[in-house]
Amino acid sequence: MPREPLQILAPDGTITAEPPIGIDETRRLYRAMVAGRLYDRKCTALQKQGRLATYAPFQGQEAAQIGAAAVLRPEDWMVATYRDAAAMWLQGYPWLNLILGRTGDERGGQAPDGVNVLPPSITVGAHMIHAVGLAWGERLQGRDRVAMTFFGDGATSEGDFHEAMNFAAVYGTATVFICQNNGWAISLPRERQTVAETIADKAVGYGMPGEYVDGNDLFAMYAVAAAAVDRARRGEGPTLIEALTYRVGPHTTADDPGRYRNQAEADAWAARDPLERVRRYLEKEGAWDAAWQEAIEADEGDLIEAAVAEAEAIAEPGVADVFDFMFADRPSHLDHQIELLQRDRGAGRA
Amino acid sequence: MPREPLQILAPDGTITAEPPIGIDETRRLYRAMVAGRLYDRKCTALQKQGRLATYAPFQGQEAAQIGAAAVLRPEDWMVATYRDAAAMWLQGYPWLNLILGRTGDERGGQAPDGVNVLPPSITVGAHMIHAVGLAWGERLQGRDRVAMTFFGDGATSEGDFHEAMNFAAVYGTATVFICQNNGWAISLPRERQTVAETIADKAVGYGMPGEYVDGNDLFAMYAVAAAAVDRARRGEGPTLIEALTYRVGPHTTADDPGRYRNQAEADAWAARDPLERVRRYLEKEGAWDAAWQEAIEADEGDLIEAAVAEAEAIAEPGVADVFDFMFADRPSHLDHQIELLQRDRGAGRA
Amino acid sequence: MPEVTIAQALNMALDEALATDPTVLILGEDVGATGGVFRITDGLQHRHGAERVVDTPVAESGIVGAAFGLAITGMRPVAEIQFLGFAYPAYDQLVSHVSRIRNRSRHRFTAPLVVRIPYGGGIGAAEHHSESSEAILAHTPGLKVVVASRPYDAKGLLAAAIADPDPVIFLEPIRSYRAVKEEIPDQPYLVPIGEAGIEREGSDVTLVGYGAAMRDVRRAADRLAEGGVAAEVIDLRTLVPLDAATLVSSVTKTGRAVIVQEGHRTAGFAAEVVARLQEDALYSLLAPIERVTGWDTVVPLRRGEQHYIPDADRIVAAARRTLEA
Amino acid sequence: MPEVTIAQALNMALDEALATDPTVLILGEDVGATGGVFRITDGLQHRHGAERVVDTPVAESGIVGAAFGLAITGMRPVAEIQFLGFAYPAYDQLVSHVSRIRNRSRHRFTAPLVVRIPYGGGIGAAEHHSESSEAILAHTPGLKVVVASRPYDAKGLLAAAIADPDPVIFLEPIRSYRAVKEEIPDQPYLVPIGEAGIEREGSDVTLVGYGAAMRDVRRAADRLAEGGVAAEVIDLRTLVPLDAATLVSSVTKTGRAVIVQEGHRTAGFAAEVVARLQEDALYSLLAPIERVTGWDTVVPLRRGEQHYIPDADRIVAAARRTLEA
Ligand SMILES: Cc1ncc(C[n+]2csc(CCOP(=O)(O)OP(=O)(O)O)c2C)c(N)n1
Ligand SMILES: Cc1ncc(C[n+]2csc(CCOP(=O)(O)OP(=O)(O)O)c2C)c(N)n1
Ligand SMILES: [Mg+2]
Ligand SMILES: [Mg+2]
Repeated sequence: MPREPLQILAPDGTITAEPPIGIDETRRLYRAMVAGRLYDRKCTALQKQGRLATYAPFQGQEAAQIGAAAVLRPEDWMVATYRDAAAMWLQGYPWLNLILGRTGDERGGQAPDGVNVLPPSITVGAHMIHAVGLAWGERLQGRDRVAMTFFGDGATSEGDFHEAMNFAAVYGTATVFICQNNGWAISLPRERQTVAETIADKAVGYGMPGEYVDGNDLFAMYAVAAAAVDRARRGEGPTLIEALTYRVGPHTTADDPGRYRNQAEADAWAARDPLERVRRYLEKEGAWDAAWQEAIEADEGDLIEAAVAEAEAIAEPGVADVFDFMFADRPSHLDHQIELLQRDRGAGRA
Repeated sequence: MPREPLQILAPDGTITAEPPIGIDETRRLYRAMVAGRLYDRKCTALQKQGRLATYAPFQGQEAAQIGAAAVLRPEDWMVATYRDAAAMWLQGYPWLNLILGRTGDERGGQAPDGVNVLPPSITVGAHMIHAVGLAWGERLQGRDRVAMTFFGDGATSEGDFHEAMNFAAVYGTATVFICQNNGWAISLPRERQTVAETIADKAVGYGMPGEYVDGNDLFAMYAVAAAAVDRARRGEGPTLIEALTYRVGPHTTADDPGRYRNQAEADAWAARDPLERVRRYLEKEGAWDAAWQEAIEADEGDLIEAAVAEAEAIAEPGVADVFDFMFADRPSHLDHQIELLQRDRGAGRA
Repeated sequence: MPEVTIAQALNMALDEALATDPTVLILGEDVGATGGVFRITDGLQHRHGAERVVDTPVAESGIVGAAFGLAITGMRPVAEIQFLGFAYPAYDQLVSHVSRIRNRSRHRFTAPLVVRIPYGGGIGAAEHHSESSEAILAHTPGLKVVVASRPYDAKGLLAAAIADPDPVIFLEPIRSYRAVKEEIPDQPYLVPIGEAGIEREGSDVTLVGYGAAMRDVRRAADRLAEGGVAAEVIDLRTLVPLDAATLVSSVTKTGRAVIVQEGHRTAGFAAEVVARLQEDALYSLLAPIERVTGWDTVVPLRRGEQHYIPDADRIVAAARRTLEA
Repeated sequence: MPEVTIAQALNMALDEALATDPTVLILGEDVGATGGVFRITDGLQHRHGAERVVDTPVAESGIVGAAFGLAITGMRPVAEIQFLGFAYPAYDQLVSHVSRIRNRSRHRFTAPLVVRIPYGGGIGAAEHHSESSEAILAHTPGLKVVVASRPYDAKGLLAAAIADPDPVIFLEPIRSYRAVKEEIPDQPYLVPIGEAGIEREGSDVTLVGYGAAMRDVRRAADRLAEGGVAAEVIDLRTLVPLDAATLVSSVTKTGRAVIVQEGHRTAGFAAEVVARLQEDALYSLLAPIERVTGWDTVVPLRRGEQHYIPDADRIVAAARRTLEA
């Protein structure tokens, strides 16, 4: 296992190896990272105004998410968490759905047809095995779709991580495991989550390749994820990728990181900002200027604003929204329960 | 990770390194292995006669169990499985209890005072974390007791194995994990349980030492277990030991291995019998003869017969045996349920 | 029509499903070469291949979680958990994901899978091998819970479960696997989920049971008949969705009911049946509804099992009490 | 006597236990420096040290399994699971081991541990954060299940749970944590496990609830009183062992009962209360016992929660029905 994470793009914007993508694609992904950052800021602000339920910011993790998600085909599967909005969005999950979900509305969970992204996993750990079953099912049906799953350092302690890794390796499914090691699981630092040297090391016990990558480096993430996805698609099995990154913000808007970590650490990581790194690179390459930055921020910001407006305009869910999605056809016991509810409500109003 | 399991005593009875124990101790442990073998045969026979419930034979695994258990102090903890009677017995769990348990009687689960051996775990996987909590609790109370847990190759696939290994490593508990890799988990061969090269490799992901040992070699087992227990007792944390062995008999008396494995494999392993190996060594050392063999078989056999007789003489459990061990004091709802049972039984007889 | 056991009927249903629907796949511990510890999948791997009848590592959460992913892609996985006592590690997958993905995604993703689980005591097995914790599954919204008690239903209900667009927990009564026999069609057929079966009509008292307990319920009904009491016998067959209409109309007629459940008493499924009946048929009740249940104890091992498992004696005693009230 | 919230009362109980009993130890996710997501363990690690208030990896089965081993050695672990929706991965440890070791070893080994779990909805939280699956725990023999609804009981019951020689599941109503206040002694005291509390006497109808629902039960009783109906209000406080005697004597007096439970309806704990009451008080019943419950649906998210959670309106409506029957 390498002890230094793979890096292609240094924090100062210089490259130490050939980038896996050209300038156009880099600009596209930079723009996606910017969009993610804007979304993150917007949601944090909305939550403060009480317009969203608790929100989990991902500032600092944009390169890990965008770099990995960028290598997927549109029909590939993604199974991610509450902190992976940028990855999900790049794979086709609309801002509208993400925001609607955060207002506390099940309708956010309905990905558009053709977008094979599961609703974000709120439980920690259980979802990775789903990506194993998905890839397995695709193979059985003769399709070469890959399933990529995102999770945190904390999630690697759950028993379900272990079962997912083992099943993926035993059946050789086309599953790519992306662990965003952002240093913390709420208040528990990575060193007390596990005493393994790296999370990538955990692949050894499953006979699976494990990659250790600078998760704030868009190019390194892209390169490693692309190789893993290619292997997976060729039928050569799963890969674990540890993206070393940092959660710059609080765990959620309800969290106070001051209770458990010192600001210096967060500041140090802010200096390794994944967006700024790509910006410097693009600027050096003559492919970035302030006007473009302003333009993409305006355009992406407008799209997010529009999604917020649309989400907030959606009518309150009714009783049918509670009962009518449990089964394909509403069974007799739920009919009965709707009657009971209506009887109570009738009486209450009367 | 070494790819060849550590061996000290070769199948032909010659040694390739200094044995960890002298002739007297070797004779004592050989005798324990013989006792285990006799118990195993007896139970298999009793089960055929319908006098025991399903029984899980451990023939072939005696060295792994006796070699590991032998290094413990009397007050150390053991948390083992349905297939680990030899280890449990050596740690002080009486044949009587083991047999009683196999007749289907909860009273078998009551270890004598001072014997810190939990009743055999029937669920696969859940018990290893108990050995973590036990060792942790001892340390918190200022005692240097070690907790040794036994489990199979199959158990390593359960999520609870993962959580136990991680907790042990994170808290540095004095837990020694003994995996008897006996080649099979019912009908699933080791290669399809996990594609890791060895089970010992699984230690890497927890930052824990992993040892790969010839489990049919009493000396190697003893040496590796002793080192692990010493480390643990010194407060240097847990160890995973993979004992490479083989389940010569069926999974249980209800199993038909002919359905899933070929006899040649079992025969090959029978030639690596752990008892015969020590016998040859002792014979070479002039410390074994047929008369002694006969004598220990007679003596150990008598003890087992006596335990069987005692177990079978114990009166059938009554209603109190069902209700009175759920809580320290029987709560009102169980009083009520006993009344209901007695009312039904009274009416039934009337 | 061949006379078959429940075990054989289940094997037939699985065989037919594999033969007719290429998306059906069986996965579980030892389901392949051995055919499962109860031999329910006997011969299926041989006939349909190791890609479709898949042995898994020993990891129940993994089995159900993988089946969940498979189902979302359009497969129809039929997972086997070896015993109900080993389903608990998979409970989180069931309650948090399998039962909810349809609701969470507003019908966009669905999990049409079946989890087959042998349950119940009476064979003198080791601890954890005699569980009847169906109430826990019935208390989990989004799961259908089916329990067959006889070969005809076993085959037809399992076929219906596999065809169902939603997740179905299919509980198999261990001690009836080979003890109950009847002639059943060797062609495919369905028994609808959600319908109780009235096995025997009667006017004096309604006996309600399901699964393994049905043998004792039938015995009790025979004994009551010998004493001149006409018991109506209802086999619930499906716990969720519960066929309340059939129950209510029977008890409205008889005025008396005994609910038999092997599971632990407190908050067991019998309590639900009682609650439902008193809601909709209180004024017809001539006596308190009796619950004949297992106790709030660990299921005793072989030597003590008879103190726990409801038997015909206890059912008869309870029925007589309703008649004497 | 200080006026405190439930959250503060729990913190006091834990603080006192740590101060007086060296075997007490707290473990769970984020219980240390942050004081838990609900700040129930706030300040405790600082006061009692990181050896006694221990942050764990994110692994619920590991937390409960480790607590189990700790308890066997003589420690008194108090484990925290962050939300009831995250307790499912630990359910196997609870049902297969924690609840059974005493029986399995015939009193030789015991597990005197407490698992504290915030539960219930009403705060517009994300999915899995609003569960009320107490029925599942109540259906697990060998566990005691306690649910406090007010600060006085919260402190005294938690102290009793820690002192109890057997495993206790201690459920904490999330939406009442800071909403219910009262004056409580700042000295240690116990509220006995297994005793319901009659909060208010009344002769017309018995309202039974527990935990978070009690606020709505109290509101409903007030509204009924305004309409001239004298409701008797019972807070179960302990689900297992259930204080059936108090329930039966109340309903024998009033002849009418409404049981309120936020959990899903089918096979929920209210069904047990109904079953028990109709067994022992059928002939006193003047109307069907009403269950006011959550539904057999996923608990809706923030925008739809009001369709799910029983509120005072529904309780009043149910009580009126029993009076009009
Ligand atoms: C099964 C489960 N246990 C606990 C939680 C509460 N919880 C939410 S996020 C979190 C920490 C997860 O850390 P990590 O996996 O590193 O992801 P991150 O939040 O850092 O992105 C915890 C404990 C949960 N959601 N699910
Ligand atoms: C949680 C759980 N799942 C399944 C079983 C059924 N079962 C009993 S033994 C066994 C195989 C275990 O294999 P291994 O761990 O290698 O131990 P061995 O039997 O070979 O000693 C299985 C699947 C169980 N007892 N517990
Ligand atoms: Mg993290
Ligand atoms: Mg094995």
